Amino acid sequence: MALLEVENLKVEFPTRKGVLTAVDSVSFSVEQGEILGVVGESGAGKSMTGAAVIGLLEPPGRIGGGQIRLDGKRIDNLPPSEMRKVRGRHIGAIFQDPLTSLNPLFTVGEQLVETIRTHLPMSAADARKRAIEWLAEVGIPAPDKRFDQYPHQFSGGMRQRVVIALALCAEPRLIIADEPTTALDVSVQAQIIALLKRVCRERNAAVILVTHDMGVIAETADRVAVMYAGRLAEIGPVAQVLQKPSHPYTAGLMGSIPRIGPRPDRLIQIEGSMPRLTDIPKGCAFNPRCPKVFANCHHNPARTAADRRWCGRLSALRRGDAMNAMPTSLKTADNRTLLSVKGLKKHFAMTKPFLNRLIEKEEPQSVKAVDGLDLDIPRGQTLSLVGESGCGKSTVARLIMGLSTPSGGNITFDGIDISRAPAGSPAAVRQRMQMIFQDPYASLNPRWRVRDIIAEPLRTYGLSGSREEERREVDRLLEFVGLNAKDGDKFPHEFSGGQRQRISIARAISTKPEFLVCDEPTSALDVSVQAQILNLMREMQRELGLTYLFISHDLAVVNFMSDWIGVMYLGRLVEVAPAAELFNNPQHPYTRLLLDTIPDLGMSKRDRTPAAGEVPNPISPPPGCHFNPRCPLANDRCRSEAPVLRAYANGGRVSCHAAEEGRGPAIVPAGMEHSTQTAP
Amino acid sequence: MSDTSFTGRLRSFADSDLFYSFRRSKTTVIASIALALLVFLAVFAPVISPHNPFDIAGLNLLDSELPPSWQEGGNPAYLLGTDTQARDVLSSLLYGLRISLLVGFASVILAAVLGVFLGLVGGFVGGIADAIIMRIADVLLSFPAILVALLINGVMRGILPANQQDSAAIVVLVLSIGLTNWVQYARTVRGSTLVERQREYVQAARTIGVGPLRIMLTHIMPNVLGPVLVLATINLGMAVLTEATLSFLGVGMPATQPSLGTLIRVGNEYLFSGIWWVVIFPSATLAVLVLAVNLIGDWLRDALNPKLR
Amino acid sequence: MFVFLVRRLFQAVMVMLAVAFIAFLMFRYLGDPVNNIVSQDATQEQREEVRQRLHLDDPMIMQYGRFVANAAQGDFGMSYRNSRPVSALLAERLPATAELVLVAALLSLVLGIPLGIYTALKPRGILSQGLQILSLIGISLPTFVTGILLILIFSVWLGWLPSFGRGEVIDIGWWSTGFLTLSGIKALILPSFMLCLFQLTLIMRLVRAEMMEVLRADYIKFAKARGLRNKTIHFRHALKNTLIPVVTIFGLQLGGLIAFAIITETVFQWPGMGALFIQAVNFTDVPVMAAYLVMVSLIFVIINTSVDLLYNVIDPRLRADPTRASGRGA
Amino acid sequence: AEHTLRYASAGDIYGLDPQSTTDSFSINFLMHIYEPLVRYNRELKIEPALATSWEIVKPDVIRYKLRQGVKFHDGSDFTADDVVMSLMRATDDKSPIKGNLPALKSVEKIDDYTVELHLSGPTPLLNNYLTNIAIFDAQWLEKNNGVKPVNAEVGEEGYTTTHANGTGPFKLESRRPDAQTVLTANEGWWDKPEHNLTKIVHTPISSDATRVAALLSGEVDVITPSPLQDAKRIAGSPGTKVLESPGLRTIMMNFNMRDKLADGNVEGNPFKDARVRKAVYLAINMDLVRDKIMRGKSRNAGMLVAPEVPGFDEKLNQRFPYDTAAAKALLAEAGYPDGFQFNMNCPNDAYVNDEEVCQAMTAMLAQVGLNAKLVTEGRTLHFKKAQEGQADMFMLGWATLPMLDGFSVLSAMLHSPEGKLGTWNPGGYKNAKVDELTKKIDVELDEAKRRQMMAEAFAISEEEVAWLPLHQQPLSWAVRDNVEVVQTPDDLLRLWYARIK
Ligand SMILES: Nc1ncnc2c1ncn2[C@@H]1O[C@H](COP(=O)(O)OP(=O)(O)OP(=O)(O)O)[C@@H](O)[C@H]1O
Ligand SMILES: Nc1ncnc2c1ncn2[C@@H]1O[C@H](COP(=O)(O)OP(=O)(O)OP(=O)(O)O)[C@@H](O)[C@H]1O
Ligand SMILES: [Mg+2]
Ligand SMILES: [Mg+2]
Repeated sequence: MALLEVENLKVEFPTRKGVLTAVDSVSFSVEQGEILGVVGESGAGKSMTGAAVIGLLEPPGRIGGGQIRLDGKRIDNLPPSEMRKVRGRHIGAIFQDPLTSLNPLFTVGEQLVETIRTHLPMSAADARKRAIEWLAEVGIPAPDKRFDQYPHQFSGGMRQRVVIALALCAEPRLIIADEPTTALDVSVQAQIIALLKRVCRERNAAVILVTHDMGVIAETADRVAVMYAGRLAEIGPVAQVLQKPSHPYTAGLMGSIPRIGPRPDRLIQIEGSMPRLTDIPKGCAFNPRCPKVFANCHHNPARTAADRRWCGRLSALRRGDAMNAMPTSLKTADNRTLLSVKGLKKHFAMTKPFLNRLIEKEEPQSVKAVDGLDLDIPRGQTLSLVGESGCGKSTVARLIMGLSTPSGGNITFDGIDISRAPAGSPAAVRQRMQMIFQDPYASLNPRWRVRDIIAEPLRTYGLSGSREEERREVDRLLEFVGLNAKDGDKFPHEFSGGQRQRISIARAISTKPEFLVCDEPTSALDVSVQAQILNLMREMQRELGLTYLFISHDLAVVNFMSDWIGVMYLGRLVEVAPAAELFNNPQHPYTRLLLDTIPDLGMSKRDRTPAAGEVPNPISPPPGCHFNPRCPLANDRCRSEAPVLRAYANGGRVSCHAAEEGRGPAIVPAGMEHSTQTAP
Repeated sequence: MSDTSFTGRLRSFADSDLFYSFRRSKTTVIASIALALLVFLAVFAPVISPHNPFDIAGLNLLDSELPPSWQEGGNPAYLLGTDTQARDVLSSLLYGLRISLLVGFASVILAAVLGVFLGLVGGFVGGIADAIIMRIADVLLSFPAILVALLINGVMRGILPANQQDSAAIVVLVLSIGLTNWVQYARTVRGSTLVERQREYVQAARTIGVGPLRIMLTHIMPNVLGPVLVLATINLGMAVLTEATLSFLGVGMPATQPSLGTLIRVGNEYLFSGIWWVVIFPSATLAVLVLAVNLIGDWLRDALNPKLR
Repeated sequence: MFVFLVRRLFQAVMVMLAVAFIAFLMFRYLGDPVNNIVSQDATQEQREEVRQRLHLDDPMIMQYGRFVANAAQGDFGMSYRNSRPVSALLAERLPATAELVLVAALLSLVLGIPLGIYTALKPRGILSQGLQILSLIGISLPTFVTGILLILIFSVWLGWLPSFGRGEVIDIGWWSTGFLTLSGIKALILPSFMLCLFQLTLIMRLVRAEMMEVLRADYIKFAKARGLRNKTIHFRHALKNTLIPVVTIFGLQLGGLIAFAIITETVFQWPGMGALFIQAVNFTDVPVMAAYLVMVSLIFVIINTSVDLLYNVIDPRLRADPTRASGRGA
Repeated sequence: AEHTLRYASAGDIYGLDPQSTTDSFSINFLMHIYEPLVRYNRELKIEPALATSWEIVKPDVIRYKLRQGVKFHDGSDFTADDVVMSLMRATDDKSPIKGNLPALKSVEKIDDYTVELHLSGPTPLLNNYLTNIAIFDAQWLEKNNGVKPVNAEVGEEGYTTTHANGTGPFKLESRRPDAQTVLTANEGWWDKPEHNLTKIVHTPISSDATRVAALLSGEVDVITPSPLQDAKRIAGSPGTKVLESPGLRTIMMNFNMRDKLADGNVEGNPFKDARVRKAVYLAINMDLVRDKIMRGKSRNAGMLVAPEVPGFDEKLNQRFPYDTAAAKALLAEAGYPDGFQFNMNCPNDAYVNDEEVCQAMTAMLAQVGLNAKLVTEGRTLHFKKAQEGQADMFMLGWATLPMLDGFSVLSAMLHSPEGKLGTWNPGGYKNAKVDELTKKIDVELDEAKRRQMMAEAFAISEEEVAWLPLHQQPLSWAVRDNVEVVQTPDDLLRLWYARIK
């Protein structure tokens, strides 16, 4: 008997417009000690399924049908007091955001002890001992000291470790982990997933791992369930689902994920976006977007659980199809530099108020967000910046756009020095450069109509002409980015995230710029939508000859987009190289570390050793090479003397003493094994 | 859905979540009807009132202290009776309501406009301007509002020439209540402005080169007005009550131009003497007014708070 | 922490200077104190003489300067009305107001917090909706009307409670307390209830709103997922987080209580500072008014500073960096 | 038996020093503890107190024989030294009540029980003044550093402000300012007590409604004043009754007779024309005001002084009859057939129903076309503005206390402004004959002549409508049924006449 059995689960939300079904006829089971991955786009119903299992659906949500059995005993209809005893003791849960999962007003120890004593008959002293053991277990150094500290004294990664300890401390047999790493930094994510995997395996606890990161699933899960619009699209062993998906949706999804390796011209793209719960199409929910749709799809919903082949027609669609790589279009490589940055610096003063400085006699401090950066972006090409959160990527973008003034260095655009010209001026230059932002929900003024949003740059630069001309221009732009001209009269909230990002793009290109700064334009989007946007951007570059400064922390996306890649660490560029060179032959240990964090979609089941250490504090970076505390190759020189960027053979530049001295083994980064393979 | 015509907008409002949650809350619907009625009565007081309480030549002391018309000794010409000055209670009530609402609305608008503007400037411009505005706000906040109102009232009265004091009483009250209340708006707006300013749509406008004033007014302001609306509603009730309290302390509306508060203050002296109608009716009206406004404010706060949906 | 205190102190001084200045501006216009000091048929000469004696003929700014200089040494001058040092008058009245405000504040907390919790936990219950509306009705009438109604019901009709004064008080040093006698405690009931009514409603509603919001927080969801008991979640986890903003508002409103005590004290003839202030206003007793205003702002500043310090006790996030406390939102 | 009388008044006394304030309520209350040389009796006639007799030695020298065997509450004897020091203290340059004894130059001790008062001139009202001057114990003052009047400048608290030691019928037991003052009967009082009280507990209750509530709920035995409109309720409640009688205080309206109206819509000043003033007079229906606003409790006045006040003349007390037609005719005659606009200032906390009376008057004036813009405010502002001439008509109430003589009105309100005279004549009424008569009355010791001259002066001013008399406002007190007090028209409660059954 399976540990957990979910049968025909249905989760409903009564609203004024009728009852919404967020999860519909979902059935699956989880065996003792098994890790079941659950993937799917945002809103697919992953979290709702998890919440239903643990009995924590937020009202007015309710279980509208089906059964949930734990050890064969129904738990979906338990009275609240009984269900409470199941939670924590038999089923534990980990939520997405470690920053908000812990009560800020109680010490970590208090929260642990209270959980342990709620479920296990234990004296306070024993519980304390147990709690400290748990802290040690999840890798918190000096656990007995940390025991009495408050959550805010822990870093994000540490907090998620504490959350794991809390979820496991009453020794449940099933853990529901809902995107446990999404809010964390790339370099920390791998550590947390490894930890979760280890402690659960050791205790033979089963895990339902909800995520949208296929790489994590590939590495971690035994089986995987793919959800779409509240329904299960496909479920099966990881290898089978990832390599030989049966459902066109899964196939499309897999294809739309950018990978490291040779750079295709297009990603496979599923058109449209997931339907809203209010209008899920009849029959197979995926049918409007499905390339393989046939008549039956419009009538027959998903089949029974027994039928592994979820889709009406066995798909011939394979990931490989997408890789029918068109030959890389020959760029009209006019290698003249369009944008050039020299010695760029931005220091944020962290000065305390006057009185504090006077009394505490403290030196003024500053965050060196950007600290001496040199970049050249050739016309018509893409240069990407990668690096951990807080390393200064966005600050560079803002400096270039004139949203803030540099503390040092200069920026020239097409030979014109714009280092100290505020945003929007000189208009002649600024209208040639525009920006696309990260958050599609925040980058459009919610009170403005789309038409006005897109026309604003035209009006500001006086390019709009008559109302009629402006109207036509906006319609043209909307259609160019793949929207309908009618959409101009709507408000942003009437669009999905992907559509909003298209609106953003339409606004950015309305002044016919040559240069676009894109600050993580897809990191808030689902993979299928991300593929659409990335494809659009590539098309635009081809058609309009645009030059991009592209910012991301996702190396696979960067690989798809870039000609050049710059790696930043604590405000400095540690390595910059042509894209392929960087992946194949990284020089800087930090670049290697980054490459090492990329989860392996190739199912090689290799044991990644996640790099130790946390993202350092930018206020007081370590002396010498900033990376030295995390660097396996660090020596005394690294700890005292800051390296400078030096060109190396393949056209790249690196700033590293070890690389220069040829010290240490040339590590072949893990992701590369896969990247050199060709598609199956 | 995105019909731009008026009827279209009306339909989309009728279809909106806000209206739905409004319709579902019975107390709010009743409160709104009550408030609408009171506002209607106040606006049309000159038309509706059977008598003109300001027409002193029409008063005859012989008719003073008549009980409500349904009581023994009542006069049908005076539905709710007359006061000690022979004024028709119903008429002075309607005019009093008019003045109370006028003071309430005007002071709320003053406070809101001032607060929103200063909050926007403080939040958006920052630096010295922000520091100055917030320090003034701190001083005002460090002091009970009613005392501040008393202070401002005292100064205003002193500055005005004697013969204009009565006619200016409304203005003085509006200023003293308005000037004490803007701080809440300013703080709220400043807080949201600080958040909105960081939002990417503002950055987008800046990269385009839109000027700060335009950004402030066309981009940020529409997005920070939600909480202001809630505050304004709740403050309307508070302002009407504050006026009544100031009247109790002797600095409210003069007896020749009574507000509800003044009527209650004066009528209060007759509480033991059996002329209950001069105090009960104004008090009840005031209570209904404040209650209705508070209920609406309550509902609005919940309805506009995304976290509570 | 020290820096924090110094800054607060500096702010406090600025606030009080500003208050004193505004107060002085106002006094010019409140009437001529000389009229109240001399008999009605005093000659112009006599009036002038009094004016000079009290330095009322000096320029405003000099009067202000003198006042500030003296006040800094705790000397607020003599009351025009009863020829006694203002500081003594205030000290005499302080206990009455302090006890009244204290009881009202406690009452508002003791009743407001549980009611707020109840209405938050059962938002759709008949009782809690009733409580909500009832509390609103309670503050929909001006307090002076409520006060008189209370007197009418509980003193005149039922004869249970006194209608005025503090009852019997007992002196402990310079402090006179009504807590130690039955009549003193009975006398406190009506005024403190009238005074706390507004506060009570405010706190109840605030607790309700905050609690409902906190109950939606992630850490509450996580606490539920850990299988903690409802009691623990509501009263340990949610309540403590709820109380943080309540403390701020409560601190701010405490000053409001002191101000509204003016009205309560007038209605119930409570011999406190508020009643003294109103008398002083009626009499244009400038030194008393000025001292009262400065004193109230001093109390206000002290309360606000204590609230900020209290934060450090409740909120561990602030212990590290107390300056953050002063940046708390409205 | 224990007889405690609980008494609530609208305000508290200003302190315990009867020489530190001119407030008549405070002085009267303190006269339960201290005593003057002569005092008013139940009929408001002067009778001996600490002085047993007096004689005029010269027009400006009066000799007083003092009572023997009187002891202060602390046990020391009352002698001439006490009188000398007390009177000199009261008339000290820094004394706030110097004006209450204007003519005194010096006091001479003749022997232990005889003193002579030296005056700056004949002072017919000397005894009236003296009723208001309390006598302290000289040694006690010396010991406690209180020989000089309490000086607000020094910034230190006078001992006499917080302590009391008199010869009066009651002794101070305790006092909490604004809360409670407790007096106990003085067993060793020289006079035979007419009261049967053992204790007086005085509480100020400023709010009218609360004061009435306190009486109704039985928490106090006597309240002064009792709001007029609550009389019915109090009389109708078991165990309480209302004491009402017309008082001394005459309420009147002043006219601006300066060259311009303060807030008018016509050139010049119509009020300079006696016909206009008379028209105003005729337009006001005081009977209606009495019946409706004053609930029949007031006494309409034709004179500026009450019947109890020397100088009153029944003949002059007839009001011109209410007659709107005549008023209109007079206005037309004076050239204002359509009336005009002016402002009218009234206090709202000084007199009985002051604001209401003024409102009613504005309504009545409106009926003859006069547009009086009413300004009502607290007394401090009211009197300030009135005195600064910011009003075209303003309300004033005058009780002639402590003099209790018509001269008070003549000197302060009818004499044209000039030095110590005409201090309350901001309207600037001036009649040479009245001025002359006033100065003569001041020094005339022959009572019959004085009366005759006063009548003459009042008649002139009345004919010219120098002021507009309204009424004597009613005194309204309320007591519990078992309490007997004497109500005198000066509105002062003398508890040494009070009895509890
Ligand atoms: N209170 C609610 N009322 C109505 N619909 C809701 C409510 N809460 C969630 N939903 C809907 O339920 C659906 C499933 O949501 P769920 O949170 O399970 O998605 P998810 O797959 O976890 O997405 P994500 O990756 O964004 O976390 C969504 O379409 C969401 O809009
Ligand atoms: N206005 C500011 N004042 C002070 N410090 C700032 C400011 N803006 C950025 N910083 C600091 O500068 C550093 C770099 O920030 P930046 O936003 O450029 O990082 P990023 O690489 O874009 O990170 P992410 O991936 O999270 O977007 C951070 O440590 C940040 O805290
Ligand atoms: Mg989710
Ligand atoms: Mg960034």
